[in-house]
Amino acid sequence: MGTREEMLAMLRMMMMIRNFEETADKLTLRGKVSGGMHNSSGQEAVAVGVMSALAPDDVIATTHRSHHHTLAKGFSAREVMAELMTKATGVSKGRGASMHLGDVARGHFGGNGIVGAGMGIGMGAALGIKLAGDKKVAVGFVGDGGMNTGRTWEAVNMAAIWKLPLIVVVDNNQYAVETFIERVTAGGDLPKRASGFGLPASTIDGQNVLEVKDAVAKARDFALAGNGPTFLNAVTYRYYGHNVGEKGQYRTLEEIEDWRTNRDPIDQLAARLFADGLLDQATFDEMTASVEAEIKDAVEFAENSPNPDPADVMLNVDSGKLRG
Amino acid sequence: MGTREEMLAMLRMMMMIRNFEETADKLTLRGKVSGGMHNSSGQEAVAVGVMSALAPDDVIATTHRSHHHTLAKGFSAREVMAELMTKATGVSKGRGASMHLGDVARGHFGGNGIVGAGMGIGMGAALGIKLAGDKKVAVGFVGDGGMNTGRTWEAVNMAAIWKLPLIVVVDNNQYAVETFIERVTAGGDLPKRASGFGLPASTIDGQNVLEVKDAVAKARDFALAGNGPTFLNAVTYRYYGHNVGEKGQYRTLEEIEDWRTNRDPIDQLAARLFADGLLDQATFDEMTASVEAEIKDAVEFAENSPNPDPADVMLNVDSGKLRG
Amino acid sequence: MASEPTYSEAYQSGIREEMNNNPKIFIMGTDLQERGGHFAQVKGIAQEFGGERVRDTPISEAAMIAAGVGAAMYGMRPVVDLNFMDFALGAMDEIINQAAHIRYMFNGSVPLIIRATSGIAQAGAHHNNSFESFFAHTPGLSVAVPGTPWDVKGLLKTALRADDPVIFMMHKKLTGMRGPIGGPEDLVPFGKARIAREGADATLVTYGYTLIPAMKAAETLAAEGKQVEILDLRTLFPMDMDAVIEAVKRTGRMVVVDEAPLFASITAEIAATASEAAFDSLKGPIVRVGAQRAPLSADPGMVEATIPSISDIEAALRKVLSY
Amino acid sequence: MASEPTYSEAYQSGIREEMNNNPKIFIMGTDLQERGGHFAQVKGIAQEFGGERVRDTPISEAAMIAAGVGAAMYGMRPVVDLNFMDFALGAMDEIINQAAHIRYMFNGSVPLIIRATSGIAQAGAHHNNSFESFFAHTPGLSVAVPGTPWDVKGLLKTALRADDPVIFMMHKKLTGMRGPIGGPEDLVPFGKARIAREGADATLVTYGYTLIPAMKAAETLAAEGKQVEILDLRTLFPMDMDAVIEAVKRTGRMVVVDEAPLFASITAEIAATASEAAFDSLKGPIVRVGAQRAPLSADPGMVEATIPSISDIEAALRKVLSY
Ligand SMILES: Cc1ncc(C[n+]2csc(CCOP(=O)(O)OP(=O)(O)O)c2C)c(N)n1
Ligand SMILES: Cc1ncc(C[n+]2csc(CCOP(=O)(O)OP(=O)(O)O)c2C)c(N)n1
Ligand SMILES: [Mg+2]
Ligand SMILES: [Mg+2]
Repeated sequence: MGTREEMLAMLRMMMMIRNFEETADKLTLRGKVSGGMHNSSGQEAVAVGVMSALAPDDVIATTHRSHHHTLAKGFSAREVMAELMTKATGVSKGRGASMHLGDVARGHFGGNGIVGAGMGIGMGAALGIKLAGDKKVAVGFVGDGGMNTGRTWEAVNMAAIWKLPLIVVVDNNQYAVETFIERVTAGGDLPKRASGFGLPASTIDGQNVLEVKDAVAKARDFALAGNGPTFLNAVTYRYYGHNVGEKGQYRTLEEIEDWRTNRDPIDQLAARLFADGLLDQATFDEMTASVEAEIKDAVEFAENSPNPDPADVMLNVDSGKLRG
Repeated sequence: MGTREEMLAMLRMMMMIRNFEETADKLTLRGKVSGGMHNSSGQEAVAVGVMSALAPDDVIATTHRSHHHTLAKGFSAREVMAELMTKATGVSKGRGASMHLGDVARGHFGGNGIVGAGMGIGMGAALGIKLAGDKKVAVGFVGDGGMNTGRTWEAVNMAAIWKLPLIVVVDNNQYAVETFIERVTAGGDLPKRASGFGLPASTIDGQNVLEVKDAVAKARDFALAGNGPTFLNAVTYRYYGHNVGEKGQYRTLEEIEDWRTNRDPIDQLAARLFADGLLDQATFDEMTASVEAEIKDAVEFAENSPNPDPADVMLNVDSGKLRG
Repeated sequence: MASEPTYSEAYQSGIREEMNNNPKIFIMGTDLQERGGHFAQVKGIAQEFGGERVRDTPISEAAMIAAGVGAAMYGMRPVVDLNFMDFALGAMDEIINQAAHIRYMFNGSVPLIIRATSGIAQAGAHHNNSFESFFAHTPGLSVAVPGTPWDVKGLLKTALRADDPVIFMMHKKLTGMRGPIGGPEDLVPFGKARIAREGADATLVTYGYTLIPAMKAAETLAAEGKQVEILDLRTLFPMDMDAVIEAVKRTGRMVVVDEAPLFASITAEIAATASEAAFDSLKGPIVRVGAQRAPLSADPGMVEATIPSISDIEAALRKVLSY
Repeated sequence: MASEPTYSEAYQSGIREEMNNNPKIFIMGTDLQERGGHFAQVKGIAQEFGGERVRDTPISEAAMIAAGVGAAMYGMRPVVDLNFMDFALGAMDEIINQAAHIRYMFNGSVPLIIRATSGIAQAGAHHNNSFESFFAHTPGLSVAVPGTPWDVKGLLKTALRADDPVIFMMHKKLTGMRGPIGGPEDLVPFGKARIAREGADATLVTYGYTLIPAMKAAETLAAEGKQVEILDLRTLFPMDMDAVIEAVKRTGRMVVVDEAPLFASITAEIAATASEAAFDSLKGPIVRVGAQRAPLSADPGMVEATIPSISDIEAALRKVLSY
């Protein structure tokens, strides 16, 4: 479970992500974020649970919906917000925007515009870790929509036969755009599907940050002991549309309301900490205010940052070493 | 099980395939077959068992190793042999050779140079059948090597969610080129892997033509009743190298000898028919001789056939309807 | 004329009419039924034709195309909607080795339309690839690149009545463009370029969205007294090379533009073939304009700096006009 | 000189030396360990370096490239051996969207070699695609097309010491070709064409296997008193356009040949760019020679009829020499 400090840090991180997302959503509606963004509100516990169990130099690779993973991995709200606005101070120097957050040097092998592709790169990172003899793991995030793309299972199989230190985390918010998972995913049981590829697989409550953390910590130990990959199906929910501003008729307002009211990851952790006497209202209010300030500062930072110089279009397309 | 005539027909077909393959192998070594060929000797029961359970206008789509499927589907030894020699009288008019046998009009949607691709096309054919409202099934063949290619599982999932009349038959000879299935296929249990994609899946004895026929007949009924696809893992063995002339150290001579001696599909069916009094030596000898004559005739036919006219290179690249 | 249909509505109109005519036509793709596709291109179609003929798929591009190939071989007329053309990368074998090669070998046709939205806009490197030259290079494929609502509908109809695999590329930035569309029998043939603008002083060859900046550049030059002819190719294969060659023979000056990275883009084919065929008529070299060889940044300023601008096109025109 | 190494042995030699020098280099592909790959290109390498550094993979092209991309980002130097280049179709997203685009966005390099055997030979449509222009068109990728054992080894070494994704295409029909190879430090730079034959009357630009029929055509013409220069590009990106332009300025006559379907092949880029840059030096149009636009038949006679023959090349040379 962790110390009080750790738990408060998790809570604060989830609050920060929520505030970040809701703020960014509004900025997107105001036209500040080119190309739209995928809001992760509701899914905070998956990101924060995973990262709380990882060491700082473990590697992650992720999807088009990755603000929460990126913030939880330790990237500042400033640099993520700046990236959303394609500013030169952003995580990807303004070249990636919402979908392409990443910084290889800091163990973030990138968001991805292609469903399933990030998980494959995570698998490759795990191979690199193994060959380098390092004591690390890689986490490959994938959505429920990524369960039906072939590259996902190729990568899972490869990780399993080679016993790579990979943790596959399905950030399973149950919908791919407007498509409910059960309409397109035969078998109805993702861990069962995964275990056919020879790795331990289970479903966890993606709204319970402690459960996520615990499962990932076990998977990490398992991998570090040389036993190979684990597949974790973290069931969660996204509160907003697929992309900013989208509504759609594919799910009921009651369903959304139910998840928001009864299964919110932040509410749940806060309630528990209150109940256990680890959190009081003053501390909570202070956290709320400090998160508010942090995001406000991030927005200011982002807005005041310059866009990348269009003259740099050809910079870093390649290393130049193969061009005379 | 079928009538005596049916059983003798199955036996003869397997004998014909064996003779065809061994003859074609020698012709290939003599340089008569451009691009080599994949000998299916040892795997006859899979092909013959499957086709015995199908109706003539059911559809198949298959792999690079498909002489046995094609002959069992009812294509003549003449036209298959001619195709191996890229003759204009061949199944594919001499354009396909060993790997690309097919004739859409006769329900053979092609061999395939790409591992897993034929199975996907079979899935598409099953969709066509369903949409046309026809009472047919499609069979998609795939090798054990095709169990690790992503397209295979995409197609299986799609067949399952749409309840397509597809039978996936793994012509599982346990090796992909020189790679033993267990070295590269995690989980160790293909039906388990498949059932994670929500369709009935089982392993069958690919050396027992009657067992294969029976399983396919059940799967066919299941599909025609609107219940969707079935996955059959038919365990078999190939006697020769991956491609003609190849040996390699990846399996022991004892292993090959054991399969040839103790599990040969032709020997097993013949022995059973002898034991049941359905076959006598005279009939068997006559069958042997007639097969011999058939293949001899096929070789002559093929050798005497013309190659396609090189002037026809541009013929049938497209329908021409989009070119003015 | 806000009442004219959009580029997306033109597609709806074409697909609706053809689906009414031909029960073999059906559509598959992600989020088509309720959402009507990401670009509203099939909005309302599922409501009209039902879920069997407008099928929502899993995110399985390889299986989507394989399903289309097999169903087409069986006699149906599938339209696979890939959403963004970039996602074709997950189905390249199914497109190139299977869809495009089957007729040649197996005595059957593959009447399969692969529709996707393409071209350069926002959202970064993974959603802004230019594959026009890939598909145009592939034997067995035809490639439509409509630049107007009229051509969307007319080319779609032609494709749906032919027997070949067609890559149907609709430009992102044209999604909302309005314009007239034809009636049920207004087919637009493949392989016939359209003169988008008349002019005797130089010829500009392009297609798709780039028609818009090209037209603007031509207007600037018109104000300076130079009349630029603009050819809209409409399809990249078959390509109306006759029209291109005829034009360059007539004007002696040619610019070829598109948004793809210049190196090995389809503009090279046009310029090389026209240079060879009309060498003696050329007053100076054919000039090509294309994008810089960089992945697409998500930053709008960088995007603009990557692809040809109106002034890049003007500069190229001025250059050929200076011969 | 039967003792000179083959094209495949040149690869073995290069990879062995570099693997000895750099423990980060490793190889992945199907059937590499015992069989040494389908073209003996890594024969003996697993025996020397062990199964961790020469890894046999499942038939999972997407995962193979993804494994390479991730491992390269992590700091290793993977070589993914795809066997036939055609199988790249199963990993196009991993190659184009991932390997080629990552450096641009994510502050890290992707030193990944993708080796495969390519070009036209036997076995039909699925094993004889020509993707040279696809990869050369893709920002972020470099493309090596060695035509000799020397260049196999030298280009491989250069690639293994750089930091970029490289598509390394080795021609099927050169597999057994013998010739000298360099020592441990004989690197061949990318982007520098080689003069494969000197000649002042016309220039022929090509690469890979086509050098052989080109050389024969040049000999025929030499017997008739015309000396044809032959440029071997060695890499298609970066491309030594300076050498091409310099040559055409010198000889004024140019033929560009390869085996890919002519329409939108890389020959178009060469001809278009050279026509534009050296227009005033041209004595007549640059002539391109390529394959017919058809999938590859498995019939040897049809294969020959599909791709350029020696006499097709001769005819093109005669044409430019007639200017
Ligand atoms: C290969 C591919 N196909 C289609 C898309 C379009 N697309 C973007 S996100 C998305 C849904 C993904 O759903 P899921 O994996 O569940 O992630 P979520 O959006 O729920 O986080 C789709 C279809 C894509 N990006 N990549
Ligand atoms: C996508 C793809 N990758 C690799 C190959 C090369 N290859 C041809 S056959 C083969 C082995 C296939 O094994 P399996 O599926 O078990 O069929 P079998 O040869 O045993 O019949 C391989 C790797 C290919 N044809 N297609
Ligand atoms: Mg989802
Ligand atoms: Mg096998």
